[in-house]
Amino acid sequence: MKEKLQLDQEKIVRGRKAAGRIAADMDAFIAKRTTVAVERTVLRLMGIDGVDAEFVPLPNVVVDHLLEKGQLSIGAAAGVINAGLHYGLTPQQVAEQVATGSLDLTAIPWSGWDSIRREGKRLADAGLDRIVANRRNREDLIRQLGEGKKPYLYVIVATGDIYEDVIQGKSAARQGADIVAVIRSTGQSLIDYVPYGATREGFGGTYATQENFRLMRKGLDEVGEEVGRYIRLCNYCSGLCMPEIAAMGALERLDVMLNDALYGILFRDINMQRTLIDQAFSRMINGFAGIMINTGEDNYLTTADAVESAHTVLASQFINEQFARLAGLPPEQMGLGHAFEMNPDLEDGFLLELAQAQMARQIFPDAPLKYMPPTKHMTGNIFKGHIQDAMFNMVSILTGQGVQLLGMMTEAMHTPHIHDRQLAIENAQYIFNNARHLGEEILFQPGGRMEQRAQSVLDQAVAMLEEVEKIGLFAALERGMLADVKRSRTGGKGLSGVLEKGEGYYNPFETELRRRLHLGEREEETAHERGLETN
Amino acid sequence: MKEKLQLDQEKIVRGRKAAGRIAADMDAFIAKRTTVAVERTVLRLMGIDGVDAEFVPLPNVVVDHLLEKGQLSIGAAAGVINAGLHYGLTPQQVAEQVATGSLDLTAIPWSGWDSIRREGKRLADAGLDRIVANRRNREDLIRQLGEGKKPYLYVIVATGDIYEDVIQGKSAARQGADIVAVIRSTGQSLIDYVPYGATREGFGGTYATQENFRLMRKGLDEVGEEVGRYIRLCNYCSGLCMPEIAAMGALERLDVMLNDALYGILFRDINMQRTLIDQAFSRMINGFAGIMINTGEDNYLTTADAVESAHTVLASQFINEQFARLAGLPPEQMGLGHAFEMNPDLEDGFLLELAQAQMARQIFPDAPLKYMPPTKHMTGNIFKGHIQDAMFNMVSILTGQGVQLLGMMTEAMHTPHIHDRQLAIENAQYIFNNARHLGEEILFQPGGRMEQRAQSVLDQAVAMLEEVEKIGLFAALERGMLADVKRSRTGGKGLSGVLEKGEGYYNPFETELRRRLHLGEREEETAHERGLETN
Amino acid sequence: MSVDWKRIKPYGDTMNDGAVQLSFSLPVPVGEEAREAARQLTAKMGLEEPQVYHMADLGEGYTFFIVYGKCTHTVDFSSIHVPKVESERMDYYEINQFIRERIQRKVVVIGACTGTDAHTVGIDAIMNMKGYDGEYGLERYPEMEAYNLGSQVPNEEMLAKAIELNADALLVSQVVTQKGVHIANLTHLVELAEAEGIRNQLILICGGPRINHEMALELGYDAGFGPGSLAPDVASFIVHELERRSIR
Amino acid sequence: MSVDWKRIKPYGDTMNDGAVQLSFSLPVPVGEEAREAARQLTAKMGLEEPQVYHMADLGEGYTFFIVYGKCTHTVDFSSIHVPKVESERMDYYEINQFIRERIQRKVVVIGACTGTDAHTVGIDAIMNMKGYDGEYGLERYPEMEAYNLGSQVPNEEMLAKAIELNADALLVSQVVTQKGVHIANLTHLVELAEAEGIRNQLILICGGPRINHEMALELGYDAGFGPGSLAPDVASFIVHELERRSIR
Ligand code: B12
Ligand code: B12
Ligand SMILES: Cc1ncc(COP(=O)(O)O)c(C=O)c1O
Ligand SMILES: Cc1ncc(COP(=O)(O)O)c(C=O)c1O
Repeated sequence: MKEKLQLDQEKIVRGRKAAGRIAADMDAFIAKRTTVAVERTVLRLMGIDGVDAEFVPLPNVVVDHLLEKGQLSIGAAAGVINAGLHYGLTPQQVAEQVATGSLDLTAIPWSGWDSIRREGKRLADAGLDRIVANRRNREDLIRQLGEGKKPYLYVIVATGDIYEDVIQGKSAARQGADIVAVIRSTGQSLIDYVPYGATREGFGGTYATQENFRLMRKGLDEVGEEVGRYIRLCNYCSGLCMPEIAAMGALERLDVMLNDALYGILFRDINMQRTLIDQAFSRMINGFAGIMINTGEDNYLTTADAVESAHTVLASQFINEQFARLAGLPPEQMGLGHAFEMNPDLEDGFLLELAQAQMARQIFPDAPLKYMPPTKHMTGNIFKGHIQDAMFNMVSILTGQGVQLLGMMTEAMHTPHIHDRQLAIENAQYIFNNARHLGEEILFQPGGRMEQRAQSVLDQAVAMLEEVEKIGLFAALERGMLADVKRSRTGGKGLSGVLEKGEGYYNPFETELRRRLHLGEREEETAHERGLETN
Repeated sequence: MKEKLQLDQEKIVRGRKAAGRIAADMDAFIAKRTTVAVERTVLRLMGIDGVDAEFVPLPNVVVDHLLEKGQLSIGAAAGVINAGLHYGLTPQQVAEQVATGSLDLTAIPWSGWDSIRREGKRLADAGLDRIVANRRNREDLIRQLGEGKKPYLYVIVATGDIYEDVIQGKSAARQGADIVAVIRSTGQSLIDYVPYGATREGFGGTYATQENFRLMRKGLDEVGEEVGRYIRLCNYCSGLCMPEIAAMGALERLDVMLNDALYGILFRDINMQRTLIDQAFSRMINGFAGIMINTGEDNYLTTADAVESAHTVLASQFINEQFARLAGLPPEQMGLGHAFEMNPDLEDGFLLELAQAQMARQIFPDAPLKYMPPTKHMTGNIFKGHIQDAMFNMVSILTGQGVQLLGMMTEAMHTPHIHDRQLAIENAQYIFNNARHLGEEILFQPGGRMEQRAQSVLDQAVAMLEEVEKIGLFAALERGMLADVKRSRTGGKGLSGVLEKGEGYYNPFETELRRRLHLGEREEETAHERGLETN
Repeated sequence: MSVDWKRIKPYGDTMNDGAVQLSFSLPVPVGEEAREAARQLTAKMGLEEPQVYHMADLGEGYTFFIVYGKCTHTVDFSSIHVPKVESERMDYYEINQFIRERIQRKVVVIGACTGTDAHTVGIDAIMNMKGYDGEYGLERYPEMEAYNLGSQVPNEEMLAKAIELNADALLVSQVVTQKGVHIANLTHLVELAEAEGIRNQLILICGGPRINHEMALELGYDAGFGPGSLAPDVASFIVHELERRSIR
Repeated sequence: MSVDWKRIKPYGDTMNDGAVQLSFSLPVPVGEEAREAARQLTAKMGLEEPQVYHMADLGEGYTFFIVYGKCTHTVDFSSIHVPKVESERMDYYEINQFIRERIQRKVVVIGACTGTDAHTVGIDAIMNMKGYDGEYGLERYPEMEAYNLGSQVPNEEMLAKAIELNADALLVSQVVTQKGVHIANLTHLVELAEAEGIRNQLILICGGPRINHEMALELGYDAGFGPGSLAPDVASFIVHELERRSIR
């Protein structure tokens, strides 16, 4: 079928190329480094869980122990495996003994790399097989139960209390929600550990913990069974614990995870090196687990203007796409983000928005685009807000978006109440059904306002990407080229958790993941090239 | 510009021709008859106003008097003028004396047709000049103050109390309303006189009285001055007093009046002869006063299904158009009605509605189509209702409707509260502005679902019209071909008020109006032909 | 989080948070004092922490508000008992069979939309041959004689018809409710029937979007039917009631 | 129809009709009993003739309602007095001139979005060079030294900065309000300042979408600014307050 907007295809190729080079350059940097979060992730995947007497999670206890002893740069796996082999302990037992102080991992006779790698491979297979089993389980359930039509109806729950969240999530599923996301408490993304257990006290959201994941998964499975539709569960990776939460999500069969290569840097002032290293490993896990990622381009428009800054969204989508490719994440799992943040009082704002949404759809044809609702122009006027959300739904069904994060009429006052969600779902269901095939019936005036708008956004994005490519991503972030915020290479939170990989660094999961994801060994020479392949 | 939907032009011509013949045939019938309402109208235009001791309006007193005496068939004007000439009284004085019983119009020496016609012409000129002055006044005010953009925002007030109505109307004007309609109390359309004076007790609406017209006109003029926009006032003709209310509207500078050739018959069980005669004279007055009429095709869809019965709307529009032409009412004043009554739960219902609205726009290019909001599918769920109204607004701005009768989210519960109207106006303003030129930017898939839908509605309407043409309008109404209701030629309310014109029948206003509207003398032979001209 | 059935409170996202949304206008000019007036009003309604999230100038000295607050009132859910039409609901076939077997004559039913009300869709839904929402109307019932008098029928005319046809049941529809016009009109019919001395020979039933059974009983009717009612609901009630009366 | 200012009531379409719309959910399963519970609840809120116009099953034993009723409460509008920031509002030029002439030194102001709150748009609107809604932010004021510490700033850090820079005024933004986290956080800052013994040397100002002046005073702040506030509003208050304190 002829595309609706005639865009300059050459430009699209150029944009993708520039982003490919930006990502590939960065990958060479990432290849040489690890972080405390990556190492904790390895331990979690090896089965280490629980907290010590001070409620510090055991993965943190072990990694901090190794860091303190200066032994983290060969990876946390080696020390734990070595201790396990020596004493005949499981990784969990090793961690528990480290926590009580009865074990010093750096003071145990070395079993040799061969045995360690053999045991590492065994543990990695066991860990990854659990993830594979989850993935199969999801596929079976979807086959059995079926799933909602696209755009998926995506709602958030955010009571702060996981037990209330479960009720709200189940209620939403009964109304017709396809994806339920549990929003995190303010502040969680800036703490360098993952809280433990079921939690009932969050602000503006509920802590992401493995137990909370499990409780919610169970609730949604139950209700999915009853309503005859697989209900997807979503949570957030981005933050200081990006890969750890990705691992938790893979272990508890989450289906969707927020995962943006730059979000933590730009919007949470996390150190750029830290986030870029963390995102790479986290995405390999997401990709392998069959989890759809959601990128956070909507955030650009919560502070900047949707007309002036539309191109920053597109540029970021190109970058996110390339980082995802490098992590072996297929386009079908790339929920690239964008948002309906056009000022409702703008004459013809709807046209501009429609043009932009259609443009994104054409440029990323295989990605299930995640479309975010109006937020910053939502006011205390719930009635007007409800129709802003309806217009948002209209654009989505007209342009075939993949995931519709439903707007709530109460956006300007509180995280959703139980009926806010019901009304939002009803809103989307009405519009999607009543205008189901409208997209197939309308064409856009060739050379008209909409085509011109889309082309100009594309032009600006490509110009920006080529500029970033020239100076490199770090420099671009330093100059504030993205989202208008300047970040320094050594500033922000979490830099102390970044380490250069030492001689013999070993991460059994990364090794095994690269193999299973058919990602070749990273070679700095070829990296630049690899980034170029486009789908 | 190429039309958006490729409709069979031949079919449109055929539909118009059939409707033209239907109307012309009926006009020959009408030409030979008058009604009590027509005669009361003549008296009102001659300046007769007020009520007798039993609150019976003087026009009724005089007409009933003449009817009783068997003298109405030459028209009410003659008797009153004759008395006036004889005693040197104004028509008002004559009427007052008839009311007190001190004057018997049939017992006064005859002044002769020449003097009577001379005096009749003088009175007609005086009456019509008052209307011309109002029309000029309106034009001046619009020139001075300006007016809203199309689609005009049209709201109703219906508190039952004219003083509350004025407040609500002024408030609405400040919010942005362009047209304020005062809905009538239930039952008014079935009473054979027009209540008198300011009224404060109506149900589901406020009585249409000349004083109420005046109070509202004054209020809207005041607020129009303040907000710098001419605010149009609307009321209802259709009913047993159709031409009388038209005259009152002309005298009080109303700008828009509901006036449907068939509404009273189908939806109020008014006798068909009565309504058809009444509508003809009422429309001449509306046309001459520069008042835009609004026809009531929306009513078809409040009982019938919008998919199945869409063609009845189109057929009725064709008929209304031709009756309007015969009354000298120009296309620019033909607010032909249609309605957004598509079931919101219908898959692709929005497409069908959009197709129908666009079709109406193309078939009646010069008429300021009056688009009615969803009503029967509105429920107690005000939130969903508000977005149904938004979708309605969307269709309107996409298809260039002329008058948007705003939907209210509280449609299913009460006539609008003051803020319901504000929210409805805000809804329309948002959508109209934010999607202002979207109609110019989208095209419809040639041969697609929408074009097919519009063509099929057109085909059905033409088939129906040609059938009606064959058997005549009376027979068609008797067979229930319109709106599925069967009416008998001699049933319904108000037949006793229909009279064949007697030898020498004289209606000075009709004579003068036909002259000023450049309507030739009615000749039964040519009538059939005249109906054919299409614009 | 478990529910205390004796003290039910509104729920937003936490049990007993009392979350309630309100909107209304006040006849005061827009401004901070107006906002405070809205807050005070909702406080009187028993809302804690009322927040005026939106305020719009309506002109003419009126202001519109959207308020959220935490309701402090509770309701004892465990003690709620709602009067309902108790007769067992039968279907079209069962009803006709019931009439044939237990009443053994045709049941005469007259329906109308009375007073100045012209909203016939509701009464038509109950009576028309073709039916509504998948259910035949009473005119289709072989064991019933159903007369639909249409719209804007004066109460006097309806009663005259009832006497003329020796009706078993009258079905009155009232849709327009502004200024309580339906209450006045429904009451008037009962009074007329009593004055005529035929109240007890009739099953009086009313219906409409704002009618419910409890309210119908209060007005002196035998039953009331609200939104979503269908012919079998009414017919089941009528035939059971007829049988009950004949036994008594 | 004339307004009785001592007894203001909601208005729908007739003076004193009391028309109010509500929506809320109850933790009870959908049904007629649920509807009755909603009616009873709104009756307790002082609504007459409450009508449940819409009821939706939310599943999990919850039900959503839309209710209209006639509020019987009234408010005495004539006695309402709302505390407002009283200082006369000056513009950018007047404020700088005021500082030059009457304070005769630079005014030091520190702003931040504190606690775990990361919503900087509001405080940025007040402080940023480029300004907001046509008004320059405080950073642009030649007679002010304005420091914007950004988001998620701990109260301790903010106070330390205040001491270090010898600040005249602290501007605290709080946007997240769930479970009253802003109240706790704002109160904590005042307590810290008092503990440090520097409360009286500082002008403490808070702002955010759910903040108003009255509430700020209650929390121990000198002023509070809600939605729509702009730099000149805050700056005017600060310089007047500084002058007032120096006189005292
Ligand atoms: C269709 C309609 C019309 C049509 C009516 C066509 C017709 N032949 O019936 C037309 C266009 C003519 C019309 C006109 C007016 N209408 Co009207 N109309 C409506 C509308 C859109 C739908 C009503 C409807 O058909 N519902 C569908 C039926 C199936 O539902 P129902 O009536 O509730 O019936 C069900 C049950 O209640 C029950 N039931 C009903 N009656 C009975 C009787 C018995 C015995 C039993 C057992 C059961 C039963 O069973 C039915 C099936 O389940 C409503 C708004 C809305 N969305 O509800 C306004 C509405 C009812 N109308 C209204 C008004 C004010 C008017 C007018 C007065 C406006 C005017 N001034 O011009 C006029 C005058 C009419 C008059 N004289 O009565 C108001 C009433 C406000 C109020 N509460 O008082 C409403 C609510 C709109 C509004 N918000 O202003 N209207
Ligand atoms: C933009 C936004 C974001 C952006 C923030 C970007 C940024 N750099 O600020 C992002 C996407 C990062 C974000 C994230 C979150 N957000 Co947010 N966000 C919003 C949103 C859409 C707009 C806020 C805004 O910018 N308003 C515009 C500014 C100009 O208005 P303002 O803040 O009121 O400021 C004015 C006045 O209040 C005053 N003022 C404000 N501060 C001060 C201070 C002083 C001293 C003075 C004098 C005046 C003053 O002057 C300003 C100008 O007039 C609102 C929803 C909405 N439409 O309001 C949600 C909202 C505030 N967010 C919310 C939540 C829950 C979150 C998250 C916690 C969600 C999550 N779990 O992921 C996160 C976490 C953030 C965190 N740690 O705090 C909730 C808060 C609910 C509540 N009441 O507690 C809201 C209401 C959305 C919702 N319904 O859930 N958010
Ligand atoms: C990509 C991405 N990750 C994470 C988050 C949430 O982060 P936090 O928990 O820091 O608010 C968001 C929020 O919108 C996001 O867009
Ligand atoms: C053409 C027309 N005339 C008149 C009316 C109002 O008539 P009544 O006052 O009888 O309700 C309507 C109502 O919708 C109408 O469409």
